[in-house]
Amino acid sequence: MQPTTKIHTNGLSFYYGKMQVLQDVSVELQDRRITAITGPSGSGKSSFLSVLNRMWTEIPGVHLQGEAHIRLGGQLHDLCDKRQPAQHLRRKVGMVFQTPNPLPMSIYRNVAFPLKLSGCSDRQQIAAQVESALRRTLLWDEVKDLLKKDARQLSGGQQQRLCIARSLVLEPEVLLLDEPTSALDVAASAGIEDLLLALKQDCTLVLVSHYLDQVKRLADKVYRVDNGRMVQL
Amino acid sequence: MGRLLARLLPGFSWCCALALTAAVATLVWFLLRGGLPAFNADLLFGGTRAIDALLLRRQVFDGLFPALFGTVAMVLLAVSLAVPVGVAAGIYMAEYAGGWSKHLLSLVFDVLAGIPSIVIGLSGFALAIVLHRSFDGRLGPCLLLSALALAFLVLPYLVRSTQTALEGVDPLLRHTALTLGASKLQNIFLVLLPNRLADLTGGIILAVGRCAEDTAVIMLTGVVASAGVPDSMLRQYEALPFYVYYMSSQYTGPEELQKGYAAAILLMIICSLLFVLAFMAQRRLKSWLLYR
Amino acid sequence: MFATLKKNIFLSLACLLCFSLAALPAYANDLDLFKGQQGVIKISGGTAHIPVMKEAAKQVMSAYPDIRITIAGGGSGVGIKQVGEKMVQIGNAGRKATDQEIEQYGLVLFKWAIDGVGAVVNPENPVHALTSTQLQDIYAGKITNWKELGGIDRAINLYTRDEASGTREVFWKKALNKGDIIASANVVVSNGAMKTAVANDPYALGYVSVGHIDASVQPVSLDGVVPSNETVKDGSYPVARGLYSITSGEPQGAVKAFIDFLFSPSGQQIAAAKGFIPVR
Amino acid sequence: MPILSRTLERLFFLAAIGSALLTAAIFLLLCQLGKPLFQHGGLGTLLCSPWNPGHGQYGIYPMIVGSLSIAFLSVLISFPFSLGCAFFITHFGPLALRRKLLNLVRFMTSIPTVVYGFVALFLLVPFMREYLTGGSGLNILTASLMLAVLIAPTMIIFFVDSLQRVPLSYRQAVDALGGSPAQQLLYVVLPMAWPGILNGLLLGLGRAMGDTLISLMLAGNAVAVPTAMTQAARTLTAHIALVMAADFASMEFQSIFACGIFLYLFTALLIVALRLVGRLSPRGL
Repeated sequence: MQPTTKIHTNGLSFYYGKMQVLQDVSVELQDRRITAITGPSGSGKSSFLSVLNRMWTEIPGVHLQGEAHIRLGGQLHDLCDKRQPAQHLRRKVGMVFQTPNPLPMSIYRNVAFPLKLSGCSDRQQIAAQVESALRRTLLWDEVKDLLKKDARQLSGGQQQRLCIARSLVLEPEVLLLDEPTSALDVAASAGIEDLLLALKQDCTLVLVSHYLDQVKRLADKVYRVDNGRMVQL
Repeated sequence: MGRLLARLLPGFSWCCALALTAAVATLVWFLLRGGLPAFNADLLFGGTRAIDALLLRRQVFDGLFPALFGTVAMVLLAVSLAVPVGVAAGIYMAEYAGGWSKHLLSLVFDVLAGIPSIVIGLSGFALAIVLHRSFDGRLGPCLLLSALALAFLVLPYLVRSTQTALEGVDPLLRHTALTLGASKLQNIFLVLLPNRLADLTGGIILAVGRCAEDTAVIMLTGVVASAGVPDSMLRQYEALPFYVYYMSSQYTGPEELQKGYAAAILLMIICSLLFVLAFMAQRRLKSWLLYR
Repeated sequence: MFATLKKNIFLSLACLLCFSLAALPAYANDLDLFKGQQGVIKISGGTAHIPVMKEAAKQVMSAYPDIRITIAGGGSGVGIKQVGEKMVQIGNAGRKATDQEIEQYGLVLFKWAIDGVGAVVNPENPVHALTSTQLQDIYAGKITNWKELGGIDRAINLYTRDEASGTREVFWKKALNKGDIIASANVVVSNGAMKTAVANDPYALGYVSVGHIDASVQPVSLDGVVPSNETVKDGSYPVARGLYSITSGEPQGAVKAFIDFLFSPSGQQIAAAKGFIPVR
Repeated sequence: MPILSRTLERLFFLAAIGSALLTAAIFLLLCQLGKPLFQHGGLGTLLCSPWNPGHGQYGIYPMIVGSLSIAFLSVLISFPFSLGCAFFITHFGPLALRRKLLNLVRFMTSIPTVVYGFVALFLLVPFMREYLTGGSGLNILTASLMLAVLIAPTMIIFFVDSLQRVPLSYRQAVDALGGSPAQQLLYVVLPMAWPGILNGLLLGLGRAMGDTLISLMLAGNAVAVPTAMTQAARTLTAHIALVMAADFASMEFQSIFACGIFLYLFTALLIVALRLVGRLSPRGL
């Protein structure tokens, strides 16, 4: 595995109960690149993402075959091993969903939430990190006076940027994006796309999307999933 | 046949609805007519001064206060015993149990929910005998035993309401905190439970109501006709539902009967208030209240 | 007709008297028995005793809040068994405990009042007299209609007590001469409940402690003798019994004080006020 | 932190397993305390012989008959009635009234059982005595009527739930074909919703069987085997309450454990039946 390789799988198969969702997937994802994954809906794109942050362990009936590794902080982690704790890994592998999913709490608390989870209690440090995350997602100027407001009152685009900010606050090395713009209008989508290009500087991005033009604009490398197999385009 | 039935059904259905309304209206009207005249200062405290009774300085003899006190004490005790266990078991059922063990456990809880309350009371009484024999007569039917039996009675409701509340959490929300690196427990306590607080509260309040109205369990486990305000959990006590039952069959004059009516009204008011509270909790109490 | 009226007036007067007596405060010196005592006295058993127990408890607990008295029913059988098993401190019984019970549990019996058990009907019922044969036939299910007894054409609604009842036992032994009680009779759980049931049912026949008889029910004379305190006292009404309070072993402390209180002038006055014949 | 979380998780597990084990423990306790009775006369005698302590008979047959007849009669009365109310809420009532009736039904679930019994004792019993059943008015029919009112809310709420779960598109299909609400109900909704309705029926039966206060206050508690609706009867639950108030270490007392065991087993079988009904329609209709 090359030092520039962030994620690497070899002969990976994904089973949901008896159903095989992914078959013999062997891919290499490079550091600080945007890798896009396309394919028809239900073909296993999201399942692939769930391997990368070990969310598959939370879904009853799922089991894996083959190899999958991720390099975090210079160390290799086995993604297929159910016994390893997932929390630490997930703090370094952020995820953004198709539908913006702010937690039912204030804007500030949403962004501070991951810090709270990881046991950080220094208020000043939290405030600084929240501000920096919101600045990175270009949200700070819009919400700096509304920090105590319920996050669910923001617009769809703002909510999605908030969710990205929430993932960024832990300074992840990898960011998984599951069709992050499909619930948004054109203007909001454009804003998110710009943001993703900027994030490429210090983050590995894995983008699931079925908008081919979006993939063309953003991706350095494209895979297509079809019938459970993944091929590079 | 089918056409005739189709003709008759709407009319029949109207009749049923009217009959039901009439039944409830009659019930309420009859109770109010019989019991309202008894609603005065003496109803609760008899001849004792209210302030003395409330501060437990003096016993109340001809009032409902001891029964009311007994009911409240018993319900509080029972619910504080049942809620931690019920919620914990509900969390286990929703978040940890799986496969055959989940099926088996939920079958057992269904059976427990279905056991007649008098059988629970009987078991409580049997337990009292065993305790009585093994602890040299110091333990017997008492407030604590009633509360234990009642806690057991409402346990399955609490388990079920916690379980369904947790299982009803939107999958996206369920996974959100996990993708941010939350542990399972952090997810349960920081996201899932607060998000379902309204349902949980509603379930608990309904359990309180169930405790307050039950008569069968307590009549086997320590309620008596006359006891005064209990000064310890190991005492026998009076309770409103038992008072209503007792008065219905052995009032000695119109005045006592009127008190029976009044006690029935009082009990109904308590239970309906709890019910309305549960109703409102399930609708209004939004989880964000707790995040501010 | 005239006789009924007179009886009713008499009964009402008796009731009035009872109420006024009940309102009288206890003799202060009788309550001194409880000086320095504290603790819990659990009482259960005989339901005829309950009014007396309640009044006594009220007086004692008012004067000495450190003493707590709880009162439950259940019937004489329960009282005897529970005091024997030491689940209560005082078990009440409307019958004498059997020798076997006394021996098995080491019971000590205190008879503080005399009572009778009388058949009662609803005040609307014109039938006011029965012979013991008639009564036995009714309870055996041979006579089932009031018409056969000179009343209206309605079925007799028979009420009886559960097996633990001392009242039932005494009535069964002395009034029914150990004859059968038909299984289809309605069962009620206490003297109070019996009185209430008969008072509410115009076609009822039941039996109740004489002390519980008031204007709401009509006593039925048995072989020409009306059950009342007078006839029980002079022995002309045969269905009589003692009211017992029973302890397991010699009573101590507050329990002893309570038993002594029952025998004191105040206690005896309560018994009389509640319609029983005091022993002193 | 891991220690704390492991402790908590272990506590969740203990709570669940403990509650389940206690449920089983109840059964064992009942069996243990009722054991002398089984040895004495055998289970068959116990279940089939009459109650006559004077002659050494401690059978609970009359109470079984009493319990079953009161429970089934009340379900029989309550079922069509509850179905009618449920139809009102889902199909026939004016929209403004539907919600109100449903709320009334929900409110009824909060009325204490003893209050139902209390009112019936002073209202229904004299009425039955004078106009319908004769006798004392304390009989199977009176208790069943009141029990029918008591279990109606349970059944109605369940029925409404299962009627409303029939997909809207099916119902709209009937509307589009010009069918009346009653036809829609009869030909589409009922055939699809019947497992849910059966479920509600069984739940109602369970409640009726397990209720103590109504039958204790209204059924007359006679120990004879009832042969008609107008006769007094004693239920298993009332028998427990009556004898419990009565004795301690005797055969009478032990017989109530037989009642407890019978009720427990009945409940368990009913729950299993409910599970099987649930299997009838895996989609949960």
